[in-house]
Amino acid sequence: MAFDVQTATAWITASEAVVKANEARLTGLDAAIGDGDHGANMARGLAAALANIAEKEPATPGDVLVAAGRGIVAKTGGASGPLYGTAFRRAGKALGDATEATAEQVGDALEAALTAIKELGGAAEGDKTMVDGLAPAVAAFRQAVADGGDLASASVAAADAAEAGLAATVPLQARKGRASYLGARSVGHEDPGAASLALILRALAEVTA
Amino acid sequence: MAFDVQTATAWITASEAVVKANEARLTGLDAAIGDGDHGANMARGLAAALANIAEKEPATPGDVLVAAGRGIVAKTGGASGPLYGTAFRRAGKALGDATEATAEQVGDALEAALTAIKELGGAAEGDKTMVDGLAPAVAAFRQAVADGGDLASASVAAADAAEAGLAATVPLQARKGRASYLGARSVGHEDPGAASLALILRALAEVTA
Amino acid sequence: MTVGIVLVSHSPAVAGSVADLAAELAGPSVAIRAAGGTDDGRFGTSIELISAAVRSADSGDGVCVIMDMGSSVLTSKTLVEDLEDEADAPVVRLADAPFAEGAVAAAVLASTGQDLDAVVASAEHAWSMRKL
Amino acid sequence: MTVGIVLVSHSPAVAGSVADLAAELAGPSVAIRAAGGTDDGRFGTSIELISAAVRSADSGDGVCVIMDMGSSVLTSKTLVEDLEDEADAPVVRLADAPFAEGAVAAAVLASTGQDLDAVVASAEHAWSMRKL
Ligand SMILES: Nc1ncnc2c1ncn2[C@@H]1O[C@H](COP(=O)(O)OP(=O)(O)O)[C@@H](O)[C@H]1O
Ligand SMILES: Nc1ncnc2c1ncn2[C@@H]1O[C@H](COP(=O)(O)OP(=O)(O)O)[C@@H](O)[C@H]1O
Ligand SMILES: [Mg+2]
Ligand SMILES: [Mg+2]
Ligand SMILES: [Mg+2]
Ligand SMILES: [Mg+2]
Repeated sequence: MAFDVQTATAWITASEAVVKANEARLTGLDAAIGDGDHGANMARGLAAALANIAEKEPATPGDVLVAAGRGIVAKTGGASGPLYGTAFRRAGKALGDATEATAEQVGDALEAALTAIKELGGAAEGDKTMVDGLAPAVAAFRQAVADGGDLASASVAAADAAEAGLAATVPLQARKGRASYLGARSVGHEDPGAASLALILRALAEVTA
Repeated sequence: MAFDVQTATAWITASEAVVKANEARLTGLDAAIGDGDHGANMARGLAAALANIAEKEPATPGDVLVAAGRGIVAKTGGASGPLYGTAFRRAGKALGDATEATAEQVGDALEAALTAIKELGGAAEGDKTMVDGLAPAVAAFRQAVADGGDLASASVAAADAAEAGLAATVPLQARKGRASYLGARSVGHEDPGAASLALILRALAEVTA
Repeated sequence: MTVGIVLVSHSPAVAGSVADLAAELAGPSVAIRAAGGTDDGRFGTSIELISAAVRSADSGDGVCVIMDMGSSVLTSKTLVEDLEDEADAPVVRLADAPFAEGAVAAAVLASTGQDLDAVVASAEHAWSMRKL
Repeated sequence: MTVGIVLVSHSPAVAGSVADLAAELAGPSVAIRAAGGTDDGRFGTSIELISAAVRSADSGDGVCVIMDMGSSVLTSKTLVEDLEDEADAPVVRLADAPFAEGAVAAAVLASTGQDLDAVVASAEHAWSMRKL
């Protein structure tokens, strides 16, 4: 299976659904170490992503991701908005005008998303942010492709790695974003952005299965 | 003539009157290089000084100045409030429990006022503040007393020096208070606090004449 | 242990809105009080409003005062001097800090139960924060 | 020449009240616009509100944007990237500055007719201001 307009759209649709289903959990994580709005922010941003895709009727999977990113940037309201929004836009641009992106191209797009988030937010791995989910996920995706895996198996590897990355944020002390004000008190909780990232990559694994 | 309760009270009364009569001018100076409230601030503070003196019925000239200072601190509302208020309170305390302060004691009290303003506000001479009026006034007052002058002539010398100090603030660039944000644009205007200071010392010369 | 926070601004609206912003992040355990403007609601400063805010913010663990500029700073310094002469006055420390950033940092740290020294230090540390 | 100022805060009330405070000192010659909160008035940031504020503040001499923290900074950076792709976009510079102190310094300096570089520099210089 290739990553085409249908698959890309299904990914955003599934992401919106799973974030909505987990809205209260994401909000609870953010209430513990931030300001308690991550669930609402992500639900709002992904709903706007879907609305923008429906309006633009993009002709390539790259344009689907760019349209999603614009909707997310416009409506999320929190730090996750410009971060995820820029990530999706850069990922979409990395796909160029391919109508059926290969697993390798999707790997490049995920890498572009990671670079975008790091550049914009300045976070490194270990700072207890969504980067701690995405960085190992990108590495796992590319490794799976290098080992001969297809889009489906590489996406499962990425989702697994993101969930492991999320678990690994628990003992970390936040060094970026609101949670960093808490100092040592941010230790002992999952990072909300790493949690939403794991949901979104699991959605990718499901729509490519 | 000595500086007693009547003289001290007359000084604050005359200060309130002259500031009130010059309220628009002080406000205009502050509008040019600050926020345009110095006239209203000083009128309010000195009215509160008079009210507090009337309420406390102080028994010494020192206590008159302390009561005036407390009223000024409580009600002025601008930076001039804590500065003048602390200055009057320290001047009053410097007079101790003398019932008839000598010219020399009044010189010490003015010196205490200057020290208080410099300590609290951190301004030095040349920073375009009330210090540029008070510093030369204190020096002139003490010089007049050292030369054998009485309270009346020393007060005239102080008022003259304060007015010269005010004129000398025109070419200065502000380095303290709101006017300092203007940078070079504060040049070419009298400092409002130095202007009110000159009025208050002229009032001292008049009530001791 | 919860240190109280008092925000002193020339503007009633700035003090109040920054207090609300800090409270959003710090949660309800921290007493954050605004002392903005004059006692009749104009731009400026009132020593009586600051004094009332300090007494209201204190729960026995001390109060960190954060000021915006000019008269806010000078009036807060004058209040600290006045409190020195008062028996059983609350323990008050002035933080030399950027107003909004210092307020958020101090309030969040106070919510973690740190003491007055640590809360003041966190506000003052906000000068070395960079944004870009 | 008058540079415009845009204040981006997580809180609508903080952006608006700091804009009013800065305007009080800078006078009416400077366009100071607030972009606080989300487009539906919650705590947070809206790229559309910032974009509208920038366009409203610009009179052809450029706009200095001052942000409080977190999403305000990230969203403003994203807007600057977007404007790079737009023909005839206003010239926008982000100032790395303490929010309230930088806003006052930038607004007062803009009122003296200085250019965008000088206005941004004065906001950023506010990090080295001390209060006590
Ligand atoms: N500078 C940053 N770099 C990377 N990720 C960040 C950064 N700042 C915040 N985040 C991520 O965003 C999440 C919070 O998002 P959200 O609650 O929606 O925004 P806000 O913090 O503005 O309320 C955090 O859990 C973290 O994963
Ligand atoms: N740090 C300071 N040290 C000495 N004098 C100062 C200082 N700050 C302000 N002033 C004086 O106060 C005057 C302004 O007073 P006012 O307008 O009543 O207060 P505000 O500046 O708070 O509106 C200035 O003209 C200056 O003389
Ligand atoms: Mg949040
Ligand atoms: Mg938020
Ligand atoms: Mg003034
Ligand atoms: Mg004022």
